[in-house]
Parts: sequence; structure tokens; C-alpha cells
Amino acid sequence: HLPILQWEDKRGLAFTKNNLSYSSNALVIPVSGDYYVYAQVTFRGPIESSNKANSVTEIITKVTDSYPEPTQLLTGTKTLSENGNGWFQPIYLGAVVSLEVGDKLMVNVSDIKLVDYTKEHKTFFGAFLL
Amino acid sequence: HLPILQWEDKRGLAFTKNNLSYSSNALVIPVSGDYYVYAQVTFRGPIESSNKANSVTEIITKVTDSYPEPTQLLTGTKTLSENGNGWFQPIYLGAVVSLEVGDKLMVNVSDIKLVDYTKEHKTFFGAFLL
Amino acid sequence: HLPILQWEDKRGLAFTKNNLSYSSNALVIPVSGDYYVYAQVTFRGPIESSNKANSVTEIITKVTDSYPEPTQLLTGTKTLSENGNGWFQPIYLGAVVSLEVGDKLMVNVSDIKLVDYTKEHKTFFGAFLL
Amino acid sequence: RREAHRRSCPTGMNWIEAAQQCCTPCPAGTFLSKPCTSPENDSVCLACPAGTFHNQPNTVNECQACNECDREAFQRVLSNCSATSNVACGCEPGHFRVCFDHSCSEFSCRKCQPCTGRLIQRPCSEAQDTLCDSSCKPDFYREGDECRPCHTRTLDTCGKECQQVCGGNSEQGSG
Repeated sequence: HLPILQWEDKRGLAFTKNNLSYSSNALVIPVSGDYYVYAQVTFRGPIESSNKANSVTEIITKVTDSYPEPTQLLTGTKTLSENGNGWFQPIYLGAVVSLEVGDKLMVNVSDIKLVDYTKEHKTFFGAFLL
Repeated sequence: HLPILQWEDKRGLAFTKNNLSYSSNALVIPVSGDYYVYAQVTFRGPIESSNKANSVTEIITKVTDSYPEPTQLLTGTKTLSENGNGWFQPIYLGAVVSLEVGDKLMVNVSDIKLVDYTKEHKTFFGAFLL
Repeated sequence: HLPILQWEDKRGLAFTKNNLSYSSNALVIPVSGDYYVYAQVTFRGPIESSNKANSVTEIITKVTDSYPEPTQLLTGTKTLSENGNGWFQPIYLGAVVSLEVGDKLMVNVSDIKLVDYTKEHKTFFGAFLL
Repeated sequence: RREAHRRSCPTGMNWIEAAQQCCTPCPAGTFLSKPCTSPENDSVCLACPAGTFHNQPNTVNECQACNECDREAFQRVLSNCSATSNVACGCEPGHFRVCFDHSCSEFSCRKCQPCTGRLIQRPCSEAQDTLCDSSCKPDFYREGDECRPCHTRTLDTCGKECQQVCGGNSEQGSG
């Protein structure tokens, strides 16, 4: 599995609204229904310690009691063409998905070291019930 | 006109919610109102059979009884700089538009051969009534 | 501060509904609550008159009576790798934010000369109350 | 009165959901301000406000916004937006179109190449760049892929070809 992003849910712009709660890296769905789920991850590199990435990927996944495996809901994946010098790059994802109470939503990324988590307005994650 | 994408609306993550129906490549609007319309297309290349693309374009268009030509609602267009080697690239679009009952929404792309439609979490299309 | 984009709020696809209003380059929030705020800016270059940009940035900011400084709500920023020839590139941003009545939302960009303002379906800005 | 149902309007008439009526479309250049109250009488159609247009008969309650030409990128207006047609853009003199798609609805304007020291085979036009002659003009000698005037040559820059074209030494430089 790809690494899972952790999220700040208390301070600043954190987004836990309409009693969506956030625990162990996941948004927990309080009531069944159709949700617009979205996430943006800003990636940046190159990073010494991580091998030279030639692409970045962001995946919103769902973990549900009714199915043993995580389900990939939305995927944004892009090759990098910045050949070596410093680069940065956002990937935004958003769509309507049907969710059940207790389902957990997470954001996985290709390489956690490439994520720019320094500012909450650059990397964010949320959902709202329609 | 640019080619129109076809969509799977029965299985898996298909998105025809709140009685939006889908027929002949278009989302059909069941009731007049303001909708948040969105689509992501993941493009990938190069593809032998299609001439070397130097840009990719995704357009959400509206066809309506009240006007004889399609109207471009939202456009995402990007040049490619991956010079030859394999590339992939998502374009996400989303905004609020006023629609009438019976209006049809479609997604046009610059080159249908460059669309990665292998996984529904990479290329998707939907709308919800506000 | 980064330059602020001006918006057409009457003609064509532009509209302000449920008394969201637009004045002096800002969307004005009529009632407190959680809003999904979004904007897309299509950038294009190179432009002779502006020095060679190696990145583009779009920021949705909030100005509120309760705080003297604008707050950066959402940021999309990307390096350019199109080395010299003509390039274009959309950046889409969207998320839920809590807003108070009277708050003002604006879109700032790194270089206003690089914004493609020619077609309303390429560069747009909006919000809706959840 | 036959119940007019959606989608069963006679040809040349559009169904108006708000009025539950079939009405005659408004002419190009106008929009539907008030729908007809019966198929026999006319809708109220108003002219598209400045900066908007409709190039087709329609029953839309607002007009489309005109595009703008990209002045920063050397585009110029070929024909202004009118109530019945969108703006048409081209390139400023001395520039030609580089199309981004087959229909060339999206293009940038690039500076025409000057053909310094060469004859022009085909002048620059809206559609394509200048085509320069491959050989240099009289009194110009080739240096790499450039053509240089003989009078600018110096002893150490005037190689074999330069001497053939411009003669032996630099003092006698003709022209």
C-alpha cells in the first residue's frame, strides 16, 4: 500500500465540518449518504533522501467494514518533466461518492517525503454531505 | 467539434446520483437549477497511432433545446513538456452552472486516444444539484 | 501582496445567486456558514513584457473585518518546465471554508500578465453555501 | 386545447419549461426576455447587451459573453464582437499563428523571422512564418546558419566561403 497522509484537524483551516470526525489518519463518515469528497496535495522536490521521482500520485481511498481491502475512489497521477531542478506541483481531486456510516476516507501518496505539508492552504482534504 | 467521451454509468463508482440520468454520452438534467458540475480526465501518451500531441484539452459542454449549438461551460487545457518519453496528466474541472431540465452535459477531449479510461477512479464525470 | 484578479459578474456564464454579491474584485459573503469555494485560473506564456516566469501561483484569500491581514485560504502553485516555447496551464482550487457574513473572497495570482482572461470558461471563480 | 407536452413542439418552435409552452425562438442577436403565453403570440425578445452575443435563433434567457483577444500575446481584433457574432482574433502585423488544435480556435502569435541577409521566398502571413531563401543575398556570406554582410567581415572571420563571396581582404569590402 502507498503511504497514508496524516492531517491536522484542530488548528487553523482544518475542515472537520458537519460532524465529520478525524481519527488515525482518516475522515470518519458519521451518516450514510452521497458526499463530495476532495483533496489537494502539493508535491515538491527533488529531495535528497528520496530516489529521483519521475511521477507523483495522490489517491483518495475508502476503508469499509463491508470489504476487507481499501477501495481506490479517486486518483490523480502526473509525470514530472522538471528534469532535475527544483519543482512543485499541486494535484486536486474531487467527486461525489456514496458512503456508509463508519466508512473511513484516507489520502495515499506515492512518496510522503515529496509532500509539502508546511502550509495548510497548499495541502488539504475534506468532504461534505450533499 | 472535439470528440465526446463515453461514460460507464452502471457499474462501480459510476456517479449518476440524485436521479441524474445518463444517455448517449451525456448527463441529462432532471430538474432546473444550479449544479456543481465536475469532471477529471487522465491523459497519457505518447500513443503511436496519434500524431505527437503538444497539448491536451478537456471541455465540459452543454447541449440545450434552447440553443442550436453546444456551449462550452468549462475548459482545462495544458501544454505537454514531457518531450517524447511516457507521460500522464490529469485535468480536473468543476464549477457551478445554471441548467434547465432536459439540458445535456458532455465531456469533449482534444484526442480521445490519449484518454486513460482504464480505471474509473482516474477519469470521472458528475454533477450535483445545490 | 500579489495582484488581485478582477471578475465579470453579470454577463454570460457569470452570475451571483442567493445574494452572494461581487464588489471591488471580491465575492462578498451574505450569511455566515460553510462554503465550498473554488477558482480556476488558466495561465499562458511566455509574455515579452513580463520577465521569464518559472512558476505560476493562484491563491484564494479572505479579507475579514476581524483580522487586519488577508488570510490565504487555498493555494495552487506550480513550476513551469516548458522551456521557452508557448505554454498554457490551468490551476484549479476548491475546498470547504468557514466564512462570516461580510467576509470578502479574492483571487491573487503571481503575475497578472500571465493570466488567460480571453474566455470565461477557462478562468472562473465561485462559491456556494453548504 | 391539445396538451402541449415537452419535446413535442412543431418544428421551428422550442419548448419553454417555465411557461410550459412551445414558442417561436428569438432571432440571433437577441435573448428570450419573456416567453410567449401561447404558440400563436410572440415571446418578448430583447437585444443582447454590449459585450454579449447570440449567433443563432434561441430561447435562452441570457446572451453568451464575448471572448476577448489576447493583446498581451500579440493578438489583434479582426472583427469586433457584435450582437450576432463573437469577436474574431488574429495576429498583429509581423506575427503569425501557431495553432494549438486542428481548428486553430486556440493559437498564439509568434514573431515572423526576419530573413536577415537572405531573399524572402514567401512573406510572413497570418497563417505561416516567412519562408527564407536557403542561400544568402549578394554581398552576404554564410557564417554557420546566418548570412552576414560582407562589409562587416574581418580578416580572422572571413573564411573560405566568405572570401569567395566577398573577395580577398576586408579593406576592399564592396558595398
